Amino acid sequence: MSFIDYRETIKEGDTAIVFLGHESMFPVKVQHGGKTQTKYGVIRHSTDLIGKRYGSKVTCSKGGWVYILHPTPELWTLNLPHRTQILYSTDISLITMMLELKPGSVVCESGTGSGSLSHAIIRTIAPTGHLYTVEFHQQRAEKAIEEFEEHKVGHLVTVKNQDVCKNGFGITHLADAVFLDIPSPWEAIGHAKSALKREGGRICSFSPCIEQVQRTCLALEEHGFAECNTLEILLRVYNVRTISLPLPDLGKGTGGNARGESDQGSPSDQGASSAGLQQGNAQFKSGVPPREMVGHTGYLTFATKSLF
Amino acid sequence: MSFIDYRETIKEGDTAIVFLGHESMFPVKVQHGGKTQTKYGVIRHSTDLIGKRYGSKVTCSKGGWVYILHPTPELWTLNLPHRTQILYSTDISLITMMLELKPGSVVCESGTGSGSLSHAIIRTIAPTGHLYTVEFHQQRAEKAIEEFEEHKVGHLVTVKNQDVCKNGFGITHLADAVFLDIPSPWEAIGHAKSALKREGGRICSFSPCIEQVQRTCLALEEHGFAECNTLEILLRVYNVRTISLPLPDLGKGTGGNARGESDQGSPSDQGASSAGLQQGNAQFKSGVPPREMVGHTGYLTFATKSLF
Amino acid sequence: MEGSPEPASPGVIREGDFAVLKRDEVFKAVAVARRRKIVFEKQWFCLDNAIGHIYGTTFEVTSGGTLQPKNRVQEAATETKEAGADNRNIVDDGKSQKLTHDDIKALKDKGIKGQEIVQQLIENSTTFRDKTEFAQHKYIKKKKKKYEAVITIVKPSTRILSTMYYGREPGKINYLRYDTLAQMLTWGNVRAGNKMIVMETCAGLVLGAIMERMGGYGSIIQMYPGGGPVRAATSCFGFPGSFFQTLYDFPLSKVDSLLSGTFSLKKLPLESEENTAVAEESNGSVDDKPVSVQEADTECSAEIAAEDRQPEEQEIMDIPTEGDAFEDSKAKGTTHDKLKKQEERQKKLIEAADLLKEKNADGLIVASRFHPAPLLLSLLEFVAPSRPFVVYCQYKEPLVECYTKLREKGGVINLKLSETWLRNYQVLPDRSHPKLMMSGAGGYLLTGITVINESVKSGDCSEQTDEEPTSKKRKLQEQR
Amino acid sequence: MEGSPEPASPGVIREGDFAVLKRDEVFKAVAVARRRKIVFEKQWFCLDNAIGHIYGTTFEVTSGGTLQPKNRVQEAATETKEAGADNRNIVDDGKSQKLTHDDIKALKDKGIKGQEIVQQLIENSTTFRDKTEFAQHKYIKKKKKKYEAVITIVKPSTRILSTMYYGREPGKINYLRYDTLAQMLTWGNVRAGNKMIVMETCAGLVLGAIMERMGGYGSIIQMYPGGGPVRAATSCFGFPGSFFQTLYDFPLSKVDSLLSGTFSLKKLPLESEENTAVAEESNGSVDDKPVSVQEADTECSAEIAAEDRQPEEQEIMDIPTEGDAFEDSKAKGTTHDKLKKQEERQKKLIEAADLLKEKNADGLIVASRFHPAPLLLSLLEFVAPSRPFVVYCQYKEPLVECYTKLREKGGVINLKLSETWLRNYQVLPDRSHPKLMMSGAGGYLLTGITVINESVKSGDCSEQTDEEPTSKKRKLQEQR
Repeated sequence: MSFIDYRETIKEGDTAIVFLGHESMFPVKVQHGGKTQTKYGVIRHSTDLIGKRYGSKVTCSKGGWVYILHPTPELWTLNLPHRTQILYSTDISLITMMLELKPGSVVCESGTGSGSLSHAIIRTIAPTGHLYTVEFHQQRAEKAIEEFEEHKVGHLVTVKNQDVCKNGFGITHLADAVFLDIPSPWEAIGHAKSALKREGGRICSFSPCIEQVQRTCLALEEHGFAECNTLEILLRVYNVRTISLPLPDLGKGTGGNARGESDQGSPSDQGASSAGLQQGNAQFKSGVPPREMVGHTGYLTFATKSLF
Repeated sequence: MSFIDYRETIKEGDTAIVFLGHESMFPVKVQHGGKTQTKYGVIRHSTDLIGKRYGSKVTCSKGGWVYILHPTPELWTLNLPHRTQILYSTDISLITMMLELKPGSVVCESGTGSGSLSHAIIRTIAPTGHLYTVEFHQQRAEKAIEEFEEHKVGHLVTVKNQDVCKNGFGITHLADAVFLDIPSPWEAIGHAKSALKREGGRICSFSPCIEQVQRTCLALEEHGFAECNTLEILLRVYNVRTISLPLPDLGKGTGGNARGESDQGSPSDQGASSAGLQQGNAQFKSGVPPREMVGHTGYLTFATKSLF
Repeated sequence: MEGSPEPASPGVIREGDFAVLKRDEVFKAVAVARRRKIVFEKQWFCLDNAIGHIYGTTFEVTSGGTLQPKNRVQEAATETKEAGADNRNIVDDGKSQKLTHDDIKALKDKGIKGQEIVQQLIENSTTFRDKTEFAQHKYIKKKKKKYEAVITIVKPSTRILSTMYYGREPGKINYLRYDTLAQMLTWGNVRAGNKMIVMETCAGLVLGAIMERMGGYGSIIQMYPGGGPVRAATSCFGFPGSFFQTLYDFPLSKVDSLLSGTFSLKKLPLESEENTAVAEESNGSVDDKPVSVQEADTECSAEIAAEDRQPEEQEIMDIPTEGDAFEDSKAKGTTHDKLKKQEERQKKLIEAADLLKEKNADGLIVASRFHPAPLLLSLLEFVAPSRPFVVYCQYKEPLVECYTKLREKGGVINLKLSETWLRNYQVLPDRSHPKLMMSGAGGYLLTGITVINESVKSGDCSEQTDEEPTSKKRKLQEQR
Repeated sequence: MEGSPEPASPGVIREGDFAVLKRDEVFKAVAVARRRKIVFEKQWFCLDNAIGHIYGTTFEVTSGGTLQPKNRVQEAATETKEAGADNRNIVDDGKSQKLTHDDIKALKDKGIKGQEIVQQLIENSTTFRDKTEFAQHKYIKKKKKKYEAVITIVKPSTRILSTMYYGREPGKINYLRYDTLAQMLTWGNVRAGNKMIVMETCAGLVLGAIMERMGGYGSIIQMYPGGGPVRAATSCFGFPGSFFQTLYDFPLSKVDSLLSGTFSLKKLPLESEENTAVAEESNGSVDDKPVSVQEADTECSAEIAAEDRQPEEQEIMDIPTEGDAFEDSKAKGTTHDKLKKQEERQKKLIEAADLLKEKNADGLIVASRFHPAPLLLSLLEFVAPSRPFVVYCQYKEPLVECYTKLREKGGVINLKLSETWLRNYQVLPDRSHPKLMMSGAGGYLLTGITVINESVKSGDCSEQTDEEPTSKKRKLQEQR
């Protein structure tokens, strides 16, 4: 397994995803002799995992079963240990496309945070690109390096523990794209500009608050960035349900057999038309919106480094 | 006809709504001998309108027909002459409820603008409430007075032509609610406070820009307003359509009769299950979202005048 | 001008009032009574001390469960003096708070006020001073919420009650979000003087909202399924008795016979025993617990006792049960009274039937757990031409069906299927953004206007212009 | 590290390139050629002068249709000096502009630049000085847009082309909004080295986006209805020829026989004549004009001539017709070549069938005008276990059906039906707000993950936990 390459079977050292049921899963590091507790019982790595195909159903000791999934950046985002607020795949999707990332892209990122976006970037720019990611919190930077090695993408990423606002990204005129998720992005725009290639590139800043966006847009304009564009994306997930609505009792049986004209000469046949609905229930399938949903993650501001 | 009272039949002097078709309508002032051109031909007021019931189908001179509707504040909002940007019924609904308007409420409004909200307020506070509306543009104030008289609600409203930020609403400790739709609402918060009843009341400020909201919230806090709450409401209208999607030709007829097991021993019966769908089209009714919709009107900031 | 129907001094909390308790964004409707314990947000207290104060007053719950009016000025005390620049040096080891749970409990037991406890927590936090100013604010807010027991008593209103129900018991109101209710009232042109038909199974919330907007002027005919209308939420509004004089109700099960002209009083359920017998009928909602069923109100007064059988609702709505009502319906129980009530009820029922038979209602509002199509097709018969109607449904599909059937039948124009999308904002200096969670579902509405349907049964009742393509017609609004 | 597949100097506009013209938010894809007139936003011009400049350069269209690189510094000239406090004194009588249409035309004919014309309009407006500063800005912006003919030439990309198509020809891409496409690429885990199956009728836009993300590494099998795949949008990306070496296509009409094991080459349509014969088949989309059909690419090179028969598309996509392609496929027309091509095509078809038969694809992407259920149920057979799939549909109902059928059949987990909601903002000092118009419909997605389906035909393949109740599980995110 690797985060940039599918493998057929589970191997020692792999990070696999144990899928218990709808939106219930967790990652596991596969190790000879390792054991993992689930609510359905124990999974023994040597016998239950190693050598099995990804996508297999594994029966746990108590008889319940789980699926073992190949990791992807998207599954990782749902399962990674949170060291910070993280970016989710809905925002990540838009960031990746709007920064025009593709194999071979050189990208700068700050902060690394919990590595949610980093994994998605590395996936997209592999095998020939490179990610330079800067994290000012030392513990987090170290943990990120560790994870990238475990996930076999270490060769595609350079992690630096420094303050991007003071020290920048450590590269000059090399990057195709820069991503900022820091409290004061406006202080890093100059560094972002010098990290980007001479002929130009794209930048994205993610900020939860509109005041950060306002300052960042001003800084982008001052530094000569063009096509400044702020947007926001929200995911609305629908639950597929079978809905059954009772039909009201309007008294069809009781007195509707001998029907006369009603008082004011207006038509009364609609009683008959509604009679087309049987007493009982009306059933249908529906994709129903959730009662609660994520209403805001952050604003995404994109801009292009222009030539002049 | 009156904007606060339904009448059965159309009378001289009424403002009626001529409904041509989906979202196509216009208001008409009914006058003996009056004529109105429509794309379906002429409507002669004396013979086609006066004395007819509201809701009647009226055949125009070219043979096409229209419906004549009783005016409501909501129909007026869709048909009024625009002298300014106006508030639409989606925002108006929320404003009315969140300001807790009801019969008997005393309300202050600025600016009057094109009177879209004013009509809705008057409808809700009639017959015992009163609207004090302030408009700094003289022409608009005069036109509003005229319209209120025509719509027979003049006794429920006082229009003042002055600058609310300088001169306030002209009443003290009388209002249950204040509504502001002006460029600098924060400059009118003090006046709003003194217009509201001593024991308290509600305020709403409508602003298109977030910077206006920020200043207004600060001003509200400084003036001791509580429960400051900013929200936004958008309407998503669905078009009901019959959709027909073609079913793909996967080659059922050509070679599917003599089917063997497929290569890797994995099940191939799903071919059969999809065969349950007939060649041709799948039809269904759907409420489809519009390609374009109003994405922003303004932010609504509500607050309560508290006791201390 | 006529006098307002409100009592003389509406601002003062009085015994017998219906009031709403508020803590942050959480509400609870209560009847104001002396010497009665109330549980709200895990706090026990009595309302005795609140009586005589003005609505809108904020109280602190002291030890012993009494309420003390809180002075606004005390507030700003908890100030932060020092803040870190960022959080790079903060390592979360779970040991940053020196006060133990026992310490805190001891403070509470001593009767120390919540505000003081928060201050002590700050002083005993080893990391507080290193936190950024923003993180400090967040910390204080969180602790305040936990340790300060502060409630505000407000007057009930549609705004308050619809927010309360949507937040706490959405299943009881078919997940009708408050902004959707706001749309219904506006698009239904609900106002003083109207004759409205209402069919709702939203615990009486929609009825209450309509009554509030009509202010006692005009008339309302409430259609009800089963043994009687449910008005638990209606009672929370605390309307004056006069509001109920022109409120009628009519059983859904008699609609067809009324429309066909075979309606007769003899077949009507007048015995109150029937109410319990049909209670099961009301439990047809899909993914919801059974709704509460109460006695049909036997008098058109405010005797709207909410016999609530669910502990969940009990926790939130401390509505008095029988005998506690604040209006003049204390006398009851004698057979003479019972008989008199039945007579009155019968009289009112005839009046309701007569009102419907005139077929000149000024509007129809439907918001129920039933499939709306049969309701709409029948009840629209009672509405005058050129009047609005509004149908709410939690799901979109039934309203698509209503749309299709109404277009086939004719007699309505300007049909519009819609949904609103509501977003709340946090507006704070340098930290403004939409709230991180939002409601994903407020329900769907179908609105329209009745017209005279000249061409029933013939095919030419369709509109000349195709109604389907919408949008794009509204011009792009100018930017301000 | 391997070398990047991009050419050496990607920054320079060269003859034969595919480029995109941009004016404000409007795009147009063109092939860069000399001495060819292009119409864009009502302006005629040639691209000759752009060749040799760097992508991203902004040009002004001068009289005579030549392009002149625009110097950024000229910009800020149009400044406002005086502004009114509010608009109370402005009476709109339509007489505020002293320049007549004829005056303006005369200026243009004299070759006066747009910027100068705007300046003159301001000087001749009687009300400009009384307008508020904001209104002045609005005025200038409006006039600039009208009179300044400025275009930027940018390199094509998924971002640019998907925005362009959604803005101008959404019908051709089944109203797939660009952010929805972004979701598809991410949820499909599209990346270098994958073996992807694609079934799209989005003019080749989705295919192009996938090719861009795979960067020439791995393989793609495009399933197509009718006589051949449509790749008008794919050609606009200007991919190097190497990208097409591992792009395969396979006719949908042979999927069943491939699955049943009866697939044989003999029944395949190899004659290019068939392409036109089956063209009508492709025109089944609902509320859309017929999509363009082009020749199936007979060589796996970039010979993707867009034979576009619709004037509408012609206006926007100035793709070269046959013979103009920039790759080395100039030689054609001889019977020897034709034969050779047929052989190659046949070879590639066998390879495609073999790739599918391995049933180990790394993902499936569906975005078509067809009902997705039969496509999904069949094509998922070719996907390995533990791989993502993504299905796009313009409507929600067909995806609800897919969801239901897949749950019945088993072999997939983590099904999610979703829609994204995209909002653009205006961020300007003191005038920040969401854009006044937004897209109401970006389409719907169903995503999921394949697993080994052990229990086919038996009933116990359903998951242990009920998948239906969702939400609420994601914890409320902390506020920053």
